[in-house]
Amino acid sequence: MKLTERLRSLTRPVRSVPLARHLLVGLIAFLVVAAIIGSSSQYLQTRYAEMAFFAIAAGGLTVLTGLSGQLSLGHGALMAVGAYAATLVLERTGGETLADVFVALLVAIAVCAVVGVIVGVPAARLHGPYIAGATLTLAVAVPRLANQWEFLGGEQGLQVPVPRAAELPVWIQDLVWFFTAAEIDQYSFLAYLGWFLLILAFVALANLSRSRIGRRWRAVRDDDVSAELAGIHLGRARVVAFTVSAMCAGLAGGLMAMNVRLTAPGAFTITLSLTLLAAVVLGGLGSLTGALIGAGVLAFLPHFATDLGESAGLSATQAAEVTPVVYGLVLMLVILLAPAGIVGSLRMFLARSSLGQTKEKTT
Amino acid sequence: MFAVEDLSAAYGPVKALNGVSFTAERGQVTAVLGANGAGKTTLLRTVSGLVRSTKGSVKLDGKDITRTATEKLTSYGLSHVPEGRGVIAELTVVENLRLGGLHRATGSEPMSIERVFELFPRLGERREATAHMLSGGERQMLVIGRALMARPTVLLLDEPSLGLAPRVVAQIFDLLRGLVQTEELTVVLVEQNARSALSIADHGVVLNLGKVVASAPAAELAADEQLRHAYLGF
Amino acid sequence: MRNTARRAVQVVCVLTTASLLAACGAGKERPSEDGTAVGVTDTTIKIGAHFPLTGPAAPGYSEIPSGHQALYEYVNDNGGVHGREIEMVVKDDAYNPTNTSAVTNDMILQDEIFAMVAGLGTPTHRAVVQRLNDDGIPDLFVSSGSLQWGDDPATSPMTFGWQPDYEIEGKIIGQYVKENMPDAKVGLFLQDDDFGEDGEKGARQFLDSQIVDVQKYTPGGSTDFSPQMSSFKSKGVDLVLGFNTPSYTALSQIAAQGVGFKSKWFYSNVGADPALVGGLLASMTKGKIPAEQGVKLMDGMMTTEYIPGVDAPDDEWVKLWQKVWDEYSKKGSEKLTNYRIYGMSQAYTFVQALQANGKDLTRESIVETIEKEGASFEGPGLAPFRFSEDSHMGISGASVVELKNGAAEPLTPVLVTDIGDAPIEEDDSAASDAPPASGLPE
Amino acid sequence: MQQFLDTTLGGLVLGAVYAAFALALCLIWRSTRIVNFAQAAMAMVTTYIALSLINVDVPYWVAFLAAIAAGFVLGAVIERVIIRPVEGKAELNAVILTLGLFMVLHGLTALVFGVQHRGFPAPVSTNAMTVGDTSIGITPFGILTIVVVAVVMAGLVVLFRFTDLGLRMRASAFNGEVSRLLGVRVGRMLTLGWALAAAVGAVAGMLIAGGDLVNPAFMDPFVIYGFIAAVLGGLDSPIGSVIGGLILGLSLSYVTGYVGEHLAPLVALGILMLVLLVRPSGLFAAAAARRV
Repeated sequence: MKLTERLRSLTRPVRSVPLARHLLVGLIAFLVVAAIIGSSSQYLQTRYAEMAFFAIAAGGLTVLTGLSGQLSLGHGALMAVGAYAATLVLERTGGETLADVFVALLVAIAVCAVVGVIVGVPAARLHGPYIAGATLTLAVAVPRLANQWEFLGGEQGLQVPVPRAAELPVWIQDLVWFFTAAEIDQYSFLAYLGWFLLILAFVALANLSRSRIGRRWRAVRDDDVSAELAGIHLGRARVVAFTVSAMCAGLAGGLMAMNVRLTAPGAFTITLSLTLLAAVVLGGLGSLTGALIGAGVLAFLPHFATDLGESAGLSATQAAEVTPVVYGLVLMLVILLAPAGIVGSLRMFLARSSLGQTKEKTT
Repeated sequence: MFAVEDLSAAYGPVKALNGVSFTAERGQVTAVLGANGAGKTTLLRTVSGLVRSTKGSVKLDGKDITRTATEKLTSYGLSHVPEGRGVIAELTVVENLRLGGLHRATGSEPMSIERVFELFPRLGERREATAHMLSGGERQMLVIGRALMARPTVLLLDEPSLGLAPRVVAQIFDLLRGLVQTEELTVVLVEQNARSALSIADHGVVLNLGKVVASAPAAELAADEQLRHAYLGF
Repeated sequence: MRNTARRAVQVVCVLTTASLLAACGAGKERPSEDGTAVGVTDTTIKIGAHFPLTGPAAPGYSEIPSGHQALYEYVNDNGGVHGREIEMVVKDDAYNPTNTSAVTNDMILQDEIFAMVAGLGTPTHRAVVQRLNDDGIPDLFVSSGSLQWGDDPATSPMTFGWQPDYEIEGKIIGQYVKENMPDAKVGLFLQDDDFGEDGEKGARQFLDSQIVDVQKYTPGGSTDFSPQMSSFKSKGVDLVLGFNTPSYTALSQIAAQGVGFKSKWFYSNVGADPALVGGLLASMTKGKIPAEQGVKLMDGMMTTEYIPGVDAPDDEWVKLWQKVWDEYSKKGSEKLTNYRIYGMSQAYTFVQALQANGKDLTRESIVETIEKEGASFEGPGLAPFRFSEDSHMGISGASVVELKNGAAEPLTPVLVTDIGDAPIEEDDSAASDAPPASGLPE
Repeated sequence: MQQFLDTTLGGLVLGAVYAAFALALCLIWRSTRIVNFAQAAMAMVTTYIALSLINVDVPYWVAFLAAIAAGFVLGAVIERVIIRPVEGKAELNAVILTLGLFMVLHGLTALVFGVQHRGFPAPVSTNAMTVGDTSIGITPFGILTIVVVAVVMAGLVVLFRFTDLGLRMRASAFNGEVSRLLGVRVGRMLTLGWALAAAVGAVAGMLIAGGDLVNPAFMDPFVIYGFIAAVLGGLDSPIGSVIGGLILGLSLSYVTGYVGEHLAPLVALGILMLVLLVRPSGLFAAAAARRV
């Protein structure tokens, strides 16, 4: 008891500053993740990498929808913008080194920030079905721009150069070898990279949502009129939320390009935007943990469902249709039965039972 | 005869009506009075099934209509007249009236729209106007006229004077008084404007915090200074 | 602290769940590699391919893998190749390059295929060529006539074409039109990718001055081609050259009728199957013409031919395919089609390559074998392959045909050429090859 | 000139179908304040039902009626079972719900009918008509399309303006509580509204499919184009929806004909944003501007 108290007092500085606390959790999480990635097959590593970029996009979307109350069905389009931006940079730099990769991703984020403002300003004035319809149109329209300009590669898209393992800095290769006793290769590299950035992004988002900005978003979501009366500039708060969210989508798009190794309009369908929404709704609007769970489902469910469908005697093509049905059912059932999503419902359940406990104690 | 017995209703944990009983006689105006939040509107909404009652009953000529679906009440001859905002703003005057006549008291003769226009000549002048273009007084005439189209025997009126100029209120109450006699109506008049209401009512019921605190002939209530000060605000 | 701990626990929980989920279906151990290549054991060879089983390119093309599978089963039942049975994994990419990338990833990492054989489509396969070559996976007999499979073996050493490329097809068509219809005003109807581009390149060698309009379409985009056909009509086009997939042949015909555009039509082999397109056309018209009579709707259209098809039932090769199909088609009710013949012809070439390679099979050895011996493979192709160390291009020629009642009537002998300025020559030598009596390559 | 005429005629036909579709969205919006993002998928389902009938040699027009009936039933069932619980709740819920429905219907159709493209016949010729020697860019089927949409519109006008049923439906849509007090069975009217809308959507689906290839995604463009057409005319105004549909059809036809098909969605987005930001209640809404 004494010892734990001393420990607590020692760690107080870390715990009392949210950023430090989040970073600490992030670091621990990354070590755990790295251990898992290092010991997985190449196939699983690609799945983890996919989960990472879905989670980043879903995290951004959940901040937008869950915290500031705006809906976006256009995040597929924003991912497309990020993917094309990153691809164009990688094409020029060759994409061989780690620096190339980070430059490409930073450009993707920056471009999406700009696009986020451009889209966010009009979107801030819309609500409900109108913003849904407008962003859905965006999701359809933006990828088609690839057919307009030759340098975007048209329908067949652009090949994405990916860094070869040998080009990575030696210290990274050594570090990976030290921790996992396995050589880093393209697949594990993308998984490490994805999860590193995912954790970084989530720490940033978690911090943001605890900050003044996050509180403003919630105020705007819960009651825009009183938020406005309290001196919050509604439009500005919404545009900031949209931009942050767009930056996440941009990062996710950049990572997606590297994983898919091709950036083509066919990747950014309405279905992509809708499945992102499904991930966010499934996890619970506004919860980053929920976004992570949702992304896990996105990365693993299609393969699982397809296998299930095939073993149930469906042809391969029909089995592939099981997944969207599941996503759709998830959206509907969550709205009808558990509007708070998985994490939200769990939290309510826990809150109720802990409330019960405290009552018992006091009486 | 229209009777409410021991009626109770609640919004979540908050009791809005607590054992309300009173009767309203045919050919009479019964005023239900009380301050804002006393439960007057809840009373009407509970009677017409918009709010679920937790206890008690509502009887119309001895028949229990407590849990009857809202949509069926007009066929029993009971019309609930929401306050003036209850016009359907997007429909025209004629359409509002036509709508009122679609679901009449069972066995009753249809009432012609022209008859309503005789009662409320002002509406006749604006027959093709959409309701959102009407003034407050005109809207009030429209909801009353619309209710009459269903040939009711019991008319529940919710705050007909709300937001109207005193002159218009007087005009509408006069009309109402006249209707009670010609159509043999039972009128339950929920009003915050107690003074005007008591001037045309035969009987008065005073509500406070969901309970009946007084029930007496209108003249008696109007004369009770203490009651007036405590609950009726004049 | 509670918050922190809870968060950490949450993260760990999520990861554990994810790994468990993954363990359910995905996480297979890599097989031990003792001397043989990935995907090859003493008794099996596992290959894979991506096909559009769904989407706008699926009509027709989705039948190709069934041809492959029928022939492999025939081979397997006759003792396999050097004692090994061939197993083929087919994945649907819906003709969407992003899907191709994803399913190829799965085939490499999850199914662990030895080689990609007959992956279909220009835009689709283009998405994975680099990946396959990077990983040293043989990428054989791509089901597409794009140049990029074969014109640069230095960059893509593992990739081989199979059918005549679109450039030589364009050249052969171009020369024919120039010689026989010198006054025609030509409109090009192109798929908006390398497919259309390569075809245009070949055709322009001969027709540059005759082409008056170029219209393109995006696969998976709008299916209403009235604007394109209106443009042809307004420019006075009287001969359309189409480098497009079969559904789009049908859609362009419907749209042309819709805007009242009349013309002579010349479709690339890829999009000109009379049975399929005729069937689609029949089902889209008023009062539904029976599908069998749909082929008549294609009468007078021109195209090219480089392997014998169902319209030549007496051809020795077609007899073989018919026999194999009757015996091994999974759904007995389905008929032999040109697409299934295409698949079987391709599969035949692959079996030939495996035979020629001998018992010691590695990813490198199969490539070497095709480079050295591929040019002399005798098969159903009307013209020989061009395989060598310097070229991975497939069949070297075709003949121009006109469709009449579903059958192809030759307008020229087999014309053989190569990309670039190579001259076009008549050469019927490979057209007379007959299959061995066993039906198995020797 | 010839091309302009052809493009215009093509745009009118397309616009007529958008109009029908926007009308369906408008019917649902008016009755339940919900934008039904699953409308296109519902129409796709009914079209497949018709196609299955046609493929077993049921006459075209019987299949056409069957599609309408199927739409009617489908709309009613969906309203009763799925939509009823979220009516009057946060608008985000309804949006997500209908999007989920969109995905489910899409996937189920693919599972049941397969995903391959199939030809869909037209009841009349799809060849261009000729005036004298020159052919003009409209087909008998195009004319039929315009006529059918006009008939549907006229039918709805008659229903809403001149019948008691229409009056009840309108009243329920505008003010459910008051309508109930007047004896209107509001629940039934809302169900009927969805059923009618789905039936109109089914008609639109049949008109789009005729003489074309269908697959489970063939109605997808209508998710956005129908919405835009409806918003263009003001979601509340049936007449507005029709005009919005025609404007959109013509605009997109010109863009496709003269600029490029790939820019059509972008132009549509531009039109939508312009309308939403400049005249949020639509070009033809009679009521005062509502918040969007």
